[in-house]
Amino acid sequence: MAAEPKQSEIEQLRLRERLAKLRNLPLIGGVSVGGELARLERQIERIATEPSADEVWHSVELARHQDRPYTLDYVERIFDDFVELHGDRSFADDPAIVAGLARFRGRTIALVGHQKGRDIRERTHRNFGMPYPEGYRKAMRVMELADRHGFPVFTLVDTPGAYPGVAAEQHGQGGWIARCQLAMVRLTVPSICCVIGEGGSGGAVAIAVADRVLMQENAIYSVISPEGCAAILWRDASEAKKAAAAFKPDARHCLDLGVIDGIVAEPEGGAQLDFDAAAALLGDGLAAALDPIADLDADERRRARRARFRAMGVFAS
Amino acid sequence: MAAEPKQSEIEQLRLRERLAKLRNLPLIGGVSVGGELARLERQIERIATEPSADEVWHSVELARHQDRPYTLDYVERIFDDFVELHGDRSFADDPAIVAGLARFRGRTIALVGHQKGRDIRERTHRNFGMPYPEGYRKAMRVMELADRHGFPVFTLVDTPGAYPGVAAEQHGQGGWIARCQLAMVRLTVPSICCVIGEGGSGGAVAIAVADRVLMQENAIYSVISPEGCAAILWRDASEAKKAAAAFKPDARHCLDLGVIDGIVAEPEGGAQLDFDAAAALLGDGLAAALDPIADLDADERRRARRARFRAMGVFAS
Amino acid sequence: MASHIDVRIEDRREDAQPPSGKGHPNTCPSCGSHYRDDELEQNLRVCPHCGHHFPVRVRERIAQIADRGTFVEHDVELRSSDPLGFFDLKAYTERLAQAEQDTGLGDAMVAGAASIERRPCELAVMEFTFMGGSMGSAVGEKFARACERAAERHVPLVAVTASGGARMQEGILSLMQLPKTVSAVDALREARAPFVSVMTHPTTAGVLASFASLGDVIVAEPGALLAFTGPRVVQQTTREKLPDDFGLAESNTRFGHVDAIVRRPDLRPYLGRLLALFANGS
Amino acid sequence: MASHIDVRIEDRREDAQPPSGKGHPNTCPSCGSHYRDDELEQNLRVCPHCGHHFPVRVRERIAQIADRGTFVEHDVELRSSDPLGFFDLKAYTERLAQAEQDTGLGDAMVAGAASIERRPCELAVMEFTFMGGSMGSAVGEKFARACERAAERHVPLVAVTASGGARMQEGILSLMQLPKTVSAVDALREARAPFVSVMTHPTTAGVLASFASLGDVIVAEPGALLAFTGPRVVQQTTREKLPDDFGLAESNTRFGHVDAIVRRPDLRPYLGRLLALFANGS
Ligand SMILES: [Zn+2]
Ligand SMILES: [Zn+2]
Repeated sequence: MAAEPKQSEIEQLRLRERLAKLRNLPLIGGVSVGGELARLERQIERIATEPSADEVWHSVELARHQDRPYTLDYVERIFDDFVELHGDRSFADDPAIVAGLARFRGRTIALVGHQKGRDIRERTHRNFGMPYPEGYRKAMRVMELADRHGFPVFTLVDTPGAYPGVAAEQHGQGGWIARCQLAMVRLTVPSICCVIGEGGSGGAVAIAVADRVLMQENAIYSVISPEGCAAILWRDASEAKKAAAAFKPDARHCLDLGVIDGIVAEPEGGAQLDFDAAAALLGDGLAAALDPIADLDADERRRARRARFRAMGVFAS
Repeated sequence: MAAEPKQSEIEQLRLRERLAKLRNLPLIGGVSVGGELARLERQIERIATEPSADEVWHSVELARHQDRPYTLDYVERIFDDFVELHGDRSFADDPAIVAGLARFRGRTIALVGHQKGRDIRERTHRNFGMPYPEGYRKAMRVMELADRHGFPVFTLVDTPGAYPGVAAEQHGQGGWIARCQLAMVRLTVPSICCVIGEGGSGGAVAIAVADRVLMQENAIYSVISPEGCAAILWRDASEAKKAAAAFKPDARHCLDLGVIDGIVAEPEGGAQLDFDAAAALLGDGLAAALDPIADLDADERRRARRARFRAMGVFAS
Repeated sequence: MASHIDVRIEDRREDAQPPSGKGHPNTCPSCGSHYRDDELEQNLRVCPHCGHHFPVRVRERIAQIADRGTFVEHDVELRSSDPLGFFDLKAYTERLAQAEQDTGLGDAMVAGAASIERRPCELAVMEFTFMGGSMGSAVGEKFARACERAAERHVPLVAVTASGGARMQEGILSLMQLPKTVSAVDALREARAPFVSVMTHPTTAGVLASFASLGDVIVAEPGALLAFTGPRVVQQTTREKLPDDFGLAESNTRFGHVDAIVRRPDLRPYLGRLLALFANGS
Repeated sequence: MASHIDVRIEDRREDAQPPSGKGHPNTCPSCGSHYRDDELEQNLRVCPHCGHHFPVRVRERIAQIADRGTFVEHDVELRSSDPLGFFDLKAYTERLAQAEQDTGLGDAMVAGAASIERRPCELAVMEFTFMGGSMGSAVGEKFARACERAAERHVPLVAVTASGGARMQEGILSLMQLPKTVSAVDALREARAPFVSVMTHPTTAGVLASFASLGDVIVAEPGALLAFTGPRVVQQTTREKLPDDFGLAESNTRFGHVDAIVRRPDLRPYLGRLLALFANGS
C-alpha cells in the first residue's frame, strides 16, 4: 500500500507486462492447432493492440453468439470419462450449472460450469445459464468433494448473471453467491477458471475465485450487462455499445486491469466457427495455467489465492 | 474384537460399572439443590434398581408430560445472555429447533435444542418439536459457528422424531439427519448432549452425537415410539406399554447399554413439578460432563468421540 | 409408477417373502410379464419388456458388479446378539435364526474385498430379505469394518443399500448404528478413501439417515423408494394425497438428493468409470 | 409495508438526495408524521409514531452504536481512482468529487476502531448517500483493512451496510470487490475474530453477495430491503406480482437468511451482548 507511481508510468509498466504475458502464454503460441504460427502471430498483434469501441462491442456480440460453444461442448472435447454429478442435496438440481468429475490429460479433475441451452427447449430448461441458489450449492458441494480427494477444480464461466426471480431471491441467492466465493477461497486444491462467454456479474464471480483466471479472446467479464449499464447511467438501454466502450468488459482490458492472468486464443473469427480448434486451445490454456501451480504447497497456494483477490482494485491513499 | 466373556459375567461387570457410575455422578450428589441428601440417596437407590415394566412406562409418560420443562425453560434458568440465532440460510427458520449463543457459568457456549410448544398455538408453530431439514441445517450452521470460535456445544434433545411430512421428505430429511451427525462427529470443540424428554429416533440422534450424552432420569431415548413399535411388531398400537417394556427406552437401560454416560436426576416426582430444581440439576449435570473434557486436545477429543460411537452395539464374532 | 412401490415396508420388515396374493416374485408388477428365474437372472433381474427393476439378492448383486472371482468376504461369522432379550410375538433370537436359515446369511449385510472393472475396492451390500434389511449391531459393525479396511488399503468403498431402517428389536442400540456408521464414514473421509453409495429399492429410515446419504457420489436404481419416512406413514400423518412419485429415486433426483439414476445394466461400467476417476486423483 | 420501500435503487445510485416530489426527508413515508431534525435525531431516526426507520448517515450511525468518544477513523485519505477513465453523462471523477463535497466523505464507507458497550471492536459503516453506497475499490480496500485490523487486534468486526451494489463506474474492478471482501472475511475467520453484519436499508446486489452475508451473526433493521436483485428488475423479468414484503428484512428472516431483526434502539445493547459473548469464547 505504498504510494503509487504516476498514472503514465503505470500505463507503460502495464503495457510491457501485458505484452510479456501475451508472448509467454503457451496456448497463444498454439502448437496444438498445428503450427499455424503466422495466423497466431497476427492474433497476438490483434490482442496486443488496445481494442476500439467497435472491437469491444464485437467481443460482446461474439461472447453472446448463439452458436458459441458452451461448457458441455468443451467438456466432451477436452475431458475424458466425464461423470456428471447432480443436485444440491437440499432442494433441486440446477441445470444452469453443470458439475462433475472427469479426466484431463491423465489427471482427475472436478469441473463446474454454467450451461446455456442450444435450442429453445434447452435454453428454457437451462434458464439461459442463469443459476438459482441451488446451482451455487451444487457447485460448492462438488468443489468440496474435489477438495477432499485432491482433485484440481476447473470452472467455466458463461452466464448473463444470477437469475433475477422471486424464488431465487427468497432462497437467498445473495448469500449463496457470497458463500460459493468463500468456498473457492478456502479450497486446498488448485483451481483454474476460464470465462468462455458471458461473465455476468455475481452469477459469474460466484464460481470464478480461482488461483488462475483466464478469458477466451472474445469472452466478456463485467459487473453489469451493457444494456443494464446504459439503462441506468445513460437512462437509455439502446446506448449499450457506448456503455460497453466505457466499462470495457473485453479480455484485453480485463488483463490490463490485473483481473485475469491470461487470454486464451480462439480460432480466427471466433470460437463459434470451429468448436474443435477452440477446445484444443482452451485445453492447452487450462493445462498451461494448472501445471505451474499443481504441485505447490496447499496452504501457500491458498494464501496466494487469497492475496490475489485481496489485491484487486485501484485506489489512492 | 476378542471373544467376548459369557453373558452372565458381562451382566455382573455391567452392574458394578453402572453402580460405580451412579455413585460418582456429581449431579446426583446434587449439592446444588440444597443438601437434601437423604432424598437423593433414595433416588440413587431407585435408579440403581432395574425398572419394572410399570416404571419404564411411567418414564414414557413423564418424558411426554405436557407440563414438562422444555428447552427454552431450561435456557432461561441455566444460561445468561442467550442470543437466539435464526434460519438455515437456505429456506426457512425451523421453530422446532432453537439455537443460539449464551453464557454458562462464565463461559460462552452454543446451545441447540428441540423445542416443543406449551399451548396449542405454540405447539403448532413448533410442529410439536418435530424438525424439518431446515432445523438440522440451522443446527449445523450454529455448531460450525461455535467450532470456529471455540465455544462448547450443548444440545438438548426433546422430540417425538423427524417430521413425517411430504415437504420434509422432498427437502431431504434423511440426508440432513446424516449430515448433521457428521458435522457433530467432526466438531473440534467439546460437546455435551442431554435428552430432556423424548429422544425420538433420527430426529433426536441428529443432534445427539456428542462427547458426552446424558439423560434426565425420566427421559426416554428410542429408535421408535412405543406405539409405532407395537403397531409393527404386535400389530396393535395399544400394546405400547408392552413394546416399551421390551425395547427399554428409559435412562437406566440406556446407561446399562453404554449409550449414555450419565443420568441427570430430576426433582422427586419428575421435572414438571419444579422447573427451577430441575434446571439446577441439569446445569450441574452439564457442568460435570463438560469440565473434564473442556481442556483436552481437540484432535484427541474428536477421535475419542468418534471411537465412542464407533463402539456402539453388541454382537458376536 | 406408483403401482410397483411397496408402500408397506414399515410393517413387513420381518417378512422375507412377499405376502401371498401379491403375485409371483417372477411376475413383473409393472407390466405383468412373467419370466423363468434363469431368464430374469440373465437380464440382471430387469424386466426386458418394461425395464422394471426386480429386487436382487446379495450374492447375485455381488456377481453383477464385482469382477468374477474377486470377491473375498469378511466377517462371515459376525452375528447380532440380543442385548435386550427382546421378545414380541416371537423372540428376536428366533427371528434371527429363521432369517439366517431362510437367506443363508448371518445378517442383512455382506461385506468384503473385490474389484470392479479391475479396480480394487471394498464392497458392502445389503440384503432386504434378511429382516427387511434392517440395521442392527451386526450390520453397523460390518459396515464400520468395511470402512476401516477401505481406509487401510486406501481403496474406495462401494455400498449397495436396501433397508427398511434400524432394527427395532435391538432397541436404542439399533438407533446408535446411525452415528456409528456416520463415524465410520468420517474415518474413511479422513483417510481420503472414496465412498460410492448405491441406493436400491428400498433405502429408508435409519440407513438413509446415516451412511447411505454420505457417499461422495450417490446413485440410485430406477424406481427405488428412497425415503426417511415411508409413504404410508406420511399419508397417515399429513392426510394429503401424496405425489405419484413420492420418495422414488426419480423424485429424489429432481429434488437434488441423488447424483444419477443408473440402470442396472449400466451400473458396473458406471462404477468402473467412477473408481478409475477416484484412483487417478491421488 | 411496501409503500416505504425504495424500489428504485437501481436507477438512483448516483442521486444522494431523494427526488423532488417524494416528500420532505423528515416526513415519515409510512404514517405521514413530520418531525424537526433534532426530534428525529433524538429518536435515533425512528418514527415515534409508527416505528418507521429513517435512513441514518454514517457519522450519526457511529454515534448511535459506538461508545462516546471511542471511534478512531482509519484510512481517511483513501480514495477510489478512475482506472477506466469512465465517462457516462458525466465523468466518474466529477461524480466522486461531487459526492465528496455533498457528504464530506472520501467514499461510501467509514471505518475505524471503536468500542461498543465497553467492548473494543472495529467498525465499518456504509453511507448510502455517497453514490448509492456503491462498492468500488475504496470501499473494498477499507473493508479489507478493517478485517486486517480486527484480525491483528483479535477484536470483532462490526459492519453496517447500506448499498445499491457494486460501483459500475469502476467496471470489472468493482465486481472484483466481491471476492476481495470475501477473501478478507476468510482471513478474519482464520484469525478467529468474530464478524457481526448489520444490514440496513438497502443492502443489495454486490454487497449482499459478498461480505455482508458472511457475518457470524447477521442482523437487520426492520423494513430494510435486502435483495440481490431489486424488486423493479425482478418484476420486469418475471412479470409476476411480487409479494408485499418482497426482499424485506421480515421476508428474509422468514426464509432463514437473517438471525434477528433488531430495532434501532435495541441495536447497541444487542451488539454489546453479542460482543461480550464472543469475547468470552477464547
Ligand atoms: Zn415389466
Ligand atoms: Zn411514522
